[in-house]
Amino acid sequence: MQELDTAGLGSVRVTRQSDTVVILEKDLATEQMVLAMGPQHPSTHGVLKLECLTDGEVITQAEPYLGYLHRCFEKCCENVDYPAVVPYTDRLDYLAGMNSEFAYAITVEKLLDIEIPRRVEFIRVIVAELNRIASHLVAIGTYGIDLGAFTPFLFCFRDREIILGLLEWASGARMLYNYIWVGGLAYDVPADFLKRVKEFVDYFRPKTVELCELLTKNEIFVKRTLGIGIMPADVAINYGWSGPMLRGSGVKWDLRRNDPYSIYPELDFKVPVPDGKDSVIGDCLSRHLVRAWEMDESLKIIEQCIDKMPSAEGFNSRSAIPKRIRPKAGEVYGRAENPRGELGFYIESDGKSTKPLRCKARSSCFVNLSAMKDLSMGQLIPDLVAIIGSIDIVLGEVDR
Amino acid sequence: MEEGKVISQSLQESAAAYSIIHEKFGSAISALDANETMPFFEVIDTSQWTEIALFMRDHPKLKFNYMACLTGVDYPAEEKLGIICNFESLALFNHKLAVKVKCARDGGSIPSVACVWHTANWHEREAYDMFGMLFTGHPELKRILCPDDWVGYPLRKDYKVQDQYHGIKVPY
Amino acid sequence: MSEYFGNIKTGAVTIATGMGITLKHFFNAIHRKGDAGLDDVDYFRQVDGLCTLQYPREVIPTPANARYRLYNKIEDCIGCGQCVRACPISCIEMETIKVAPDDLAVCGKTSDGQQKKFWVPVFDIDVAKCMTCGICTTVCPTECLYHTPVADFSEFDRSNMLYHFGNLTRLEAEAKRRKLAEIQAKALADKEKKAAEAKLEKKDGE
Amino acid sequence: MSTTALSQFSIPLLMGNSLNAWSDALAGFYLFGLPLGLVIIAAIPLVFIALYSLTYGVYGERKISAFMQDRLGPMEVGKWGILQTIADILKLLQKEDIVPASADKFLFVVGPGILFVGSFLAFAVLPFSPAFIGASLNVGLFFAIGIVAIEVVGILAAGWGSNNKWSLYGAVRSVAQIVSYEIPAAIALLCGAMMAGTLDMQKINILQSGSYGFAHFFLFHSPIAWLPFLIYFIASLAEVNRAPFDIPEAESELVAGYFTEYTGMKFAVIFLAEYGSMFMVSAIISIVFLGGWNSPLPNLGGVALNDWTNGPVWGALWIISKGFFFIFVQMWLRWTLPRLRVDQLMYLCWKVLTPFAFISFVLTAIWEVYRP
Repeated sequence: MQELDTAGLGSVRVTRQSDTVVILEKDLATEQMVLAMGPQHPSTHGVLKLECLTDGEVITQAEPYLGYLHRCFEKCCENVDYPAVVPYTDRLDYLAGMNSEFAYAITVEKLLDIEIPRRVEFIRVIVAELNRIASHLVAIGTYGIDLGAFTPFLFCFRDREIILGLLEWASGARMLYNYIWVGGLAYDVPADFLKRVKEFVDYFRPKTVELCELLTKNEIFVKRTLGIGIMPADVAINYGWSGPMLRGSGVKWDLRRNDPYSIYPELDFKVPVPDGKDSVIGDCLSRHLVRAWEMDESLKIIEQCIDKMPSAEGFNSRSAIPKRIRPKAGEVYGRAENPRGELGFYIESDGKSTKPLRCKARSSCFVNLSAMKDLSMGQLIPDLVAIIGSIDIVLGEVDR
Repeated sequence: MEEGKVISQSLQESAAAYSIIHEKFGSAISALDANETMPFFEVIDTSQWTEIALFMRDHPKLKFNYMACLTGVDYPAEEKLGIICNFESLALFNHKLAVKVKCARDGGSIPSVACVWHTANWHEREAYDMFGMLFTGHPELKRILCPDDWVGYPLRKDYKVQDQYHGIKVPY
Repeated sequence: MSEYFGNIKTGAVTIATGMGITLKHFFNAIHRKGDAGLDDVDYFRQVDGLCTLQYPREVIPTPANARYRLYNKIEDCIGCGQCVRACPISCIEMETIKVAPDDLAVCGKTSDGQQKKFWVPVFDIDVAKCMTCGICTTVCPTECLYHTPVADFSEFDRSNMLYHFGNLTRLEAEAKRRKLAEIQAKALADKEKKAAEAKLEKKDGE
Repeated sequence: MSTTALSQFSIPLLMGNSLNAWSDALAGFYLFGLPLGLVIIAAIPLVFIALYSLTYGVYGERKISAFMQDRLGPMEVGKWGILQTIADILKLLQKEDIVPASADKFLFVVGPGILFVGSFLAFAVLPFSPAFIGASLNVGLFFAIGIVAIEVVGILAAGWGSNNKWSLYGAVRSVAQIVSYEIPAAIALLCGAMMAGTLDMQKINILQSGSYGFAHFFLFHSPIAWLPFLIYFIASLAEVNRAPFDIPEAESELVAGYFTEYTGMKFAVIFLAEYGSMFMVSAIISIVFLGGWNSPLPNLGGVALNDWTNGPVWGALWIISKGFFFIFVQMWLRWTLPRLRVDQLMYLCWKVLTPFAFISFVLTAIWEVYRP
């Protein structure tokens, strides 16, 4: 990407087209003002602080400050047994606890090298995809709020509520599940669960269409997001972006496809990437669209899983769980596709202890957010809000 | 079964990628630890780390364009701190490699690769924040998750939490 | 120019569509969603309409396996202390006193017939700290520790969040402790006496 | 046109003579040389609107938004939460009135006052019924357009005086927005004034009466009247800072814009002013284009619906319900649409609304001259 020297230009407002920087406005410089956005700002999605240097409404530089929600997850992990890390992983990305647990579980299982019953895998995928939908609903809904549309947010939360109810029914908790354990599941799903999930899929399909009509297709929404915060593919990769962010930049990269885990290779689903017709590739609208499309794909995955689900006869969800989890000495880097991107766990075991020697969570939001400084240069404050919203950060995962 | 095959295939590719790096840098890097879970090699001559990184990123047969993760690690037994970087070639090749770089525990420094992969910028800041190794050439090496005036490096194995922070009792 | 008018047109059309949707919801406000739980067969037949509930009076039913308030059925607790060790945030505090041999019958058995060998004078759960992960309940050998579906147990005073489950009062515990100490002292004395006798016998033997 | 229209309309039809006389008498009431009577007359609609703002405005907004979002809205205070707003006002009254230490105290205090006065002054010239108008100015419409601009001063004072960067942004955005949107709004209203041939609000209403009810309204008077009507409606949204043009207070960008620092009663006053202006612009649009206090019902042969539903009390009912309808539309829009960006707002004003306003102005003029 072309670096832009703003020193001699005074105030500039720029936009990016593929990999060149285009200057929209210049020589309108006023006195620069430091604007502290957050940590109690309504649209920083939690406790992020952005220290912006502004020139009028144009942001010349934005420096993110993190750590307001830091609780040293990694130190906590070093002090508890392997299974007891799972509830902590819920609290990383608290909007997608199942996915975080899933990533941790497959990482430790890779280190332990154990075989998982097939039904467990199917249930894992169902709950993870349900949680992905719930998470994307929050992302889309709050994005609406960031841009001033309040109603889609509540429609999203109405449907998310049903998903949380389903997951509560399965796992016993609404957000912090501790359901996917290393080597299995806490419980099998209730008897009618799959039927109800199927009904949910039927119920939810028209709702996504309505949401699309209300928000995604709205001209004001499109105008607010189209061509804003463009991130070219190569820069996105260099920044380590993953998940819908990377796909929004047009890179067809989904860990469920490209580094398959669990039963994803058996399932038929698309990896949606923007084609540049409805949106500029890499802009906020692309990222939003990818999330909206992914919800449909997740619904497809759930339907397939329900159809292919092995019977519950003689099934014990804890049958493969080792009595005492003490992996052989070694290191592993395992990862899963979270709603926000690649959640990786680096785990080092000394082979003696039942506690991990080192457990590092590679948080997708943390990495995605690191591009903030670059993305926000020369944008207007409303666009900055749109960009933060499209990155869809969860501070629980950023600060860990 | 099939899954196992896929892994070993990618391990072969990783070994091939390693041999390209080894050809160029020879004794500056250690032998490949070809385990199934995370094949890695260690950079012995840490001063060459940035060059190795650039080579890994730009070599047409390597193209490690994606840094998945950078983990700081404390090795109290060896009196060392280290980082572990997981690389892969996103959407181009199938190989994956991890690289370990170590430095002295007290006042040790590692060359920064933030100029090679933007991902490393914040991750190196985090490693510095948590372990206290320096990254030479980093654009702005300061704490990221802990407050600027925090004492100590929390993820070191011998870390003792401070009692008071601006008059607030720290240990819970 | 056509782009200009096209923009105005799409703007008007999409705004009208959106307004149609909200108006539909506005008129649909005569319906209200019921409060049946997800385990109800008719759940998805009742979700149309206003979906909020007026909380203290109408509650979303929690499923039977929901994990909320931690509860210990102390009659079944054998005082093994596994939960204390398993808890990642140490919210359980436990003290045990070994049951004197003649008290075993008083102490009783668990509901599945296991003899309890410990008094549990202190079994305190700080539910304010508890993160409802359920790890303690899975390690519990007698399944006496479990989460109940009671979700709302807020208190005005944080000290009320400390739940006491111990099966002895402080005085009783003191008595048991003293008794145990006596028995132990006696046993120790007996042992020493025996040892001394044995020594003596040994000496005598020589 | 105007003379003929007036001549066919006789004053006794309005049935409000006694009330008119009463208000005239009151208007002539002076105490120590002060026009106390006029003040009282001006205060009556003000009190009414204030009451409306408290009860219907806030409560209605909350309920309407709730129903559109599948929620219940306020339910606890009174049956269906009908007393919720009163409880809110009681709460706001008790709140500590904080003036930030580094604020410009004078501006900070005077800002909400100017805002309030600005939005309620226009009520003086609104004809609430054939018999009731605070001040029957012959330039009533002009006054109404002009007086709205005072609000800008209040907003700027509040935003600047708060000494908060977010407030400043809000204030500056608001000034730019309101001043810009004055232009299409005024031109659109001029179309109406042109159709009437007068700027007197009461006369504009009278000109729209007739036995065919709604068919006499200016909106249906000429084939292009819908255009200024629409333009004024959109511009009025921007003038009262309502969504999708609520960028001065944009809660997700500027926290709360120019009233970020306000608490307690000052905050309530700003809110009141907002709901007051909402009703004011709604009333203006219904007066100029939808016949104001005239009944929309036509006389159908022997069933003289129009005659039965006209008169001072009916008139008040009609204008208030028309106003409420437009408030409903404003709320409806607010809870449907995202917010525009500042530059898009200006684009809409200068590149869409203003040219179309000019076009409609010219077309209306042509229509009025060469009307068949």
